[in-house]
Amino acid sequence: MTVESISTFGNEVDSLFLIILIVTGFAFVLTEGLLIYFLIRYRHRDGSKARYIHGNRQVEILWTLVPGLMLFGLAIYQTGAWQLIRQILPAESEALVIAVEARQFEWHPTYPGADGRLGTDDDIEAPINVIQVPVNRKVIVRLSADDVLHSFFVPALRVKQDAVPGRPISLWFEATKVGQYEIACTELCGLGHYRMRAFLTVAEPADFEAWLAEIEAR
Amino acid sequence: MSSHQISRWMCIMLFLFAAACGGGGEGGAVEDDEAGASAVVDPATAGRVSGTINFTGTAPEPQLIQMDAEPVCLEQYDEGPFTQDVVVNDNGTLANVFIYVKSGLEELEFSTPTEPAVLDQQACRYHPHVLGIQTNQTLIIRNSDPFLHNIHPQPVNSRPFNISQPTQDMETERSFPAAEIMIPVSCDVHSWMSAYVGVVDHPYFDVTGDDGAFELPNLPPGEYEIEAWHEFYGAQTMNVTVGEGESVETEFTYEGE
Amino acid sequence: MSGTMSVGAVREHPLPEGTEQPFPGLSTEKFAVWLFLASEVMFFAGLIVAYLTIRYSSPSWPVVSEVLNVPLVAANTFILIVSSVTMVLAFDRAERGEAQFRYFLLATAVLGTIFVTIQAVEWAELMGEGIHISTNLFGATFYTLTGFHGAHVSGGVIWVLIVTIKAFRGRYAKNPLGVELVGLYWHFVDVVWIILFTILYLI
Amino acid sequence: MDSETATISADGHGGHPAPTSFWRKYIFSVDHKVIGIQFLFTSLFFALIGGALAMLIRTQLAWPFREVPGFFPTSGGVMLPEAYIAMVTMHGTIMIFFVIIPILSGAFGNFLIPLMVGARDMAFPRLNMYSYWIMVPAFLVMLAAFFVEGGTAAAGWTSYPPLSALADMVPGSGMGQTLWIVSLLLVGTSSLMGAINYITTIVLMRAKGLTTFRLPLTIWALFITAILVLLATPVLTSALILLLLDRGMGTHFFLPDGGGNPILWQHLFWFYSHPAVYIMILPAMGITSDVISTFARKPLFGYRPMVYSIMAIAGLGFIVWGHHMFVSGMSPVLGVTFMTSTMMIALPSAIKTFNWLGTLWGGNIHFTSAMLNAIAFVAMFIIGGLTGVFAAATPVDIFIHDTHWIVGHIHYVLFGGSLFGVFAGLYYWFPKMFGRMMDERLGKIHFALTFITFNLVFFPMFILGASGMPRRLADPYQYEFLAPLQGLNQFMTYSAFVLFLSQLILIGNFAWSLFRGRQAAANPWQANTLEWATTSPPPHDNFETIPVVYRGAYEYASPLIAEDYLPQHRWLDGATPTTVPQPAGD
Repeated sequence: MTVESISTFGNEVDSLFLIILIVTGFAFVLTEGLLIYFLIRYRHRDGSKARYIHGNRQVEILWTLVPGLMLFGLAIYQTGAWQLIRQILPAESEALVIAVEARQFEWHPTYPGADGRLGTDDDIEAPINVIQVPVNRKVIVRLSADDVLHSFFVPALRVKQDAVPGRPISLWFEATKVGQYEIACTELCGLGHYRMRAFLTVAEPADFEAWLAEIEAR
Repeated sequence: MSSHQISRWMCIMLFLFAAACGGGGEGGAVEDDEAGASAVVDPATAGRVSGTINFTGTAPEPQLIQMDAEPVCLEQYDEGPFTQDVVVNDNGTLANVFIYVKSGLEELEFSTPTEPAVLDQQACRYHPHVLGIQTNQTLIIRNSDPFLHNIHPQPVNSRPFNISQPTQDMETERSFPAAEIMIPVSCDVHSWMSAYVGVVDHPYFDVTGDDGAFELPNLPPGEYEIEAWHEFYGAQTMNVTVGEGESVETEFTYEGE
Repeated sequence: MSGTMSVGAVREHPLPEGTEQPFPGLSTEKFAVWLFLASEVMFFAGLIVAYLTIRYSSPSWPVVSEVLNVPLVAANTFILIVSSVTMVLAFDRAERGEAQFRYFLLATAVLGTIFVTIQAVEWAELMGEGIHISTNLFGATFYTLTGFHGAHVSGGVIWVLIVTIKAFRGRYAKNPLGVELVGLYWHFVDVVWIILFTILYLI
Repeated sequence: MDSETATISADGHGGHPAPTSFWRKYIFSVDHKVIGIQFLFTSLFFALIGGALAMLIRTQLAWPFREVPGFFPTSGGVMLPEAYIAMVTMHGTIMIFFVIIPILSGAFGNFLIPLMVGARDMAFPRLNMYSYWIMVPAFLVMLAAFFVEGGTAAAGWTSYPPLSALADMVPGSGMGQTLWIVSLLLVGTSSLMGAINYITTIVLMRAKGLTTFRLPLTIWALFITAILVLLATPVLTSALILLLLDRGMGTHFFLPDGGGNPILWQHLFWFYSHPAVYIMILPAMGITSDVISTFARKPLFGYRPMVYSIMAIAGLGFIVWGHHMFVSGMSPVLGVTFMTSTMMIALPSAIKTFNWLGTLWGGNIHFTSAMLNAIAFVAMFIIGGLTGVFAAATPVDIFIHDTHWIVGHIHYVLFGGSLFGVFAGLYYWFPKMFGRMMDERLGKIHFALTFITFNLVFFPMFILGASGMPRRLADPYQYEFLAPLQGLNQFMTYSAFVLFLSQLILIGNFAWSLFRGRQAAANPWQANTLEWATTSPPPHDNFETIPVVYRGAYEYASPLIAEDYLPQHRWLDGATPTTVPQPAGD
């Protein structure tokens, strides 16, 4: 994947992508190679009749079991990664919990105030489409939508989750590299869908605290 | 809803069909002039009403608009852009107040002005913030920013529309068939942008600028009710009688807390 | 067509001699009605699954027995079951060539009409209490499910009436297939109602 | 349904009498062959519209908001974002519901089923006519949407609520979305009628001797597809009705502010739409199997595994729909189950691919246009299938879901797969349909151009997908991580123009051959199946006398006789056995 991964489980996704690329690449070369070879080798020559055969049980069993095992192996291998990314959320105590609400054509991030809990009146409304998180710290995003379906996609973090109105959904990530990354909306949400660009800034904890304080001061 | 009509090229169809082609006409069809003869105001006898909108007390602090999402716009402001809902001028007057003749002109018919009103979107703000326009007068909506603005006026008496302008210097024309005092206008892509459009069916309206003054020239003589409307402090009305060729001075006063 | 036809012997249109006879007794029309019923099962399954997921995922759901007139609809269900019985009798008599099957058909049509009217009464009652299709999800699901079932019963009544009129013109003297087809559809509509009655009124 | 069926006499020319008036013969015809050709022409016409929409989409992706003179008069030649998503929606909807399904099930299904099972016509000829004529209002309603206030529907061909349910969320979801729903309800009814007709004809009206496992694979594919249509389409009908009620009657099935659940729509929609993608590929698989076996002059390799694979694909097809919803908020536990079933469904496709290769192995391959397209089906379907495995793996799907990877996968399976299958079927059965041969030289030119440009347009989509380019973006390049991809998109757009223009060769060849192609013999390709047992084009009720079948459809290169093909209906003198006793399982 061309976008460099900066999240902890990012390389899980990349390595799985690579493994599948190798497995399917092998299958691709094998089948297309055989196809081209057969087309050349067995092209029409006058007078010769094709080989009269209706099938062969052994080879059928062979090419049922081999792909079956490969596919089953892939299935088993990647359940771990799925569980890590999607099924187990880190404990809220040790993670920074922020709420992001998607609305037609913008993202509204909200940070917990001093009390560290969302939904209290000391929450801080960050500016539209600007999200900042400290580096090397687990972040839980409580994703919600206000009107239609949106989808919170951060290519660099290998994170994508639909925001469904009426059903808040949580996702987590841990960024490992400082910098500014783009957030896109990948679920069609109307004519401004292509313009729902937001910025995710990963900063040192000190800078993050300073930024948060400055936002609160506004 | 902006009416979208596929091009003729797509319409060359082998298939003959008797589809009930819905009226895919221009948005906000511009009707022809009113049937009645348009009233011609005799300049000799015409009077005028003018005055200022004073403001006393303390106005609420203008908040900073957090425009970080659009760095292209943010750079164009040296000191942080502030909200425009309450703008008190240095001379103690109030800006962005819409003044118009509320009643007294019912029996007269006025022709629709030909030159269009302009609502520009520049540096992620609407210019002007408050705009007056006559019914069926063409409103040119211009996008002077190099990216998408999605203007979404929501009138009650006419059909709301929601049009997108993705490129710079793009202009779209619309008009409002029905009079309405203060149509809220917002942008779906930048929720801090807001403007108000006052639609009246006669040419007697004005918006106070940074001098807080307004003027309603060549009014035919008669009894009128003038209303001043402000988005934060609401509306005030006043009865005025204008004699022949008389110039009436008046003023409205809004108190902050 | 081969030889003289006694009523009992030939029940369907004979298939052309030159065809493979996988299911000798099955005519194309009956097979087609079975397929049509399969698609109707999936249609009602879609609506019922939507109803059940909405009901068991919504926080508050009105207590059904207080809102709906369960005794009235229970009686109505009984009426529909009786109409199925009269339909079975109609087909049985038609197959034996006895002319009285026409009256059983008529009875089925009458019972079906009564069922639809009672449902309409229940709807009127419910709307009187202020529950419309747009009031809440309970109203929406209730009216959608009973509405579509009611439409299917009405369609069934019309089909039974057509068959009855043809019966009185002696159409089914030789071959009672038409009666069997409408009977299949009617039993299907009856079974769907039993399911709907259970999930809408009883649980 | 007490319709008086055609009383088909034993061996005479029973059935419905041959029509005389122009209207009965060509417009309101009950002859399955005419209805098939009507479907063919309507779908080819809509393929042009769908293709033109694709060109507009490609132009926008290459040069976003560039002024295109002569288009979009109301916005000065600029394709507004709402117009772009309307184009994307209509391209998907038209190509799926008005081109691929009608050509495969409508045109080939109607034309071939009675001929290949040895029947004089469908079980219910009038129902068959209604199934075409209910499509006409569907076409008109969908086309009318282009001209109504607000334009066509613009919530994607998947039309997820609340975007598709709330009228003011996007300009197109006013009148346009309602027309979209009504049109699809009509299409659903039409395909349901067709399915009932097909299943009844295949099961009950086969010629004597044509047992289940002697049916050619085209018929098996159309039969299983009809079952999929029969069981899946009603669920779409119920979902569309609920959406219509949400839009019109104020219900809240899918609207969260009334307690509804948008994910319920996705479950109902995909429960139909995954079987629908198999409805779109299975007939093409059947056609490809027959064409490859015919032109390799060799029995199909593994007939029974091929049949069981089609059944497996259809069966599994009903339990995999959740793989469209891994990131949609569906519970992750469900994600694991759907991932496993999706991995398993790749297996029957793999088996079929190996069996096609097995058929080519040891063959005597003639490279006619039909064969070239069938081989291209196999080659492209391999890529389509393998790229689906990435999407089945849930963690990878987190990244590539709703990106151009998925768009590439769709087009490799639907264009690379089904449409090449349609081209193969067109070149193969054109002689039987119209009694004239298509020009082979033009056919090969069309194939070469289409095959090359197809890959130039759609293979880069996997590169776009891997770099995270989301679908349905009117101007993707204002994202910094996508800006470098504009050059690649411009290249793809140029190739797309060539791809579209090269279809004119097919249209020209098709139109020219209709009137001036060489006269076609009854069995120009020397194939075995029953449709070649009658004249080209077949008489009104198909067969002089209904043929008797003595063997399967794939007795090519049989040692019993000199020629390298042995038609199903050919009677050998009593002494020789009808088929060669088979070694281990066939």
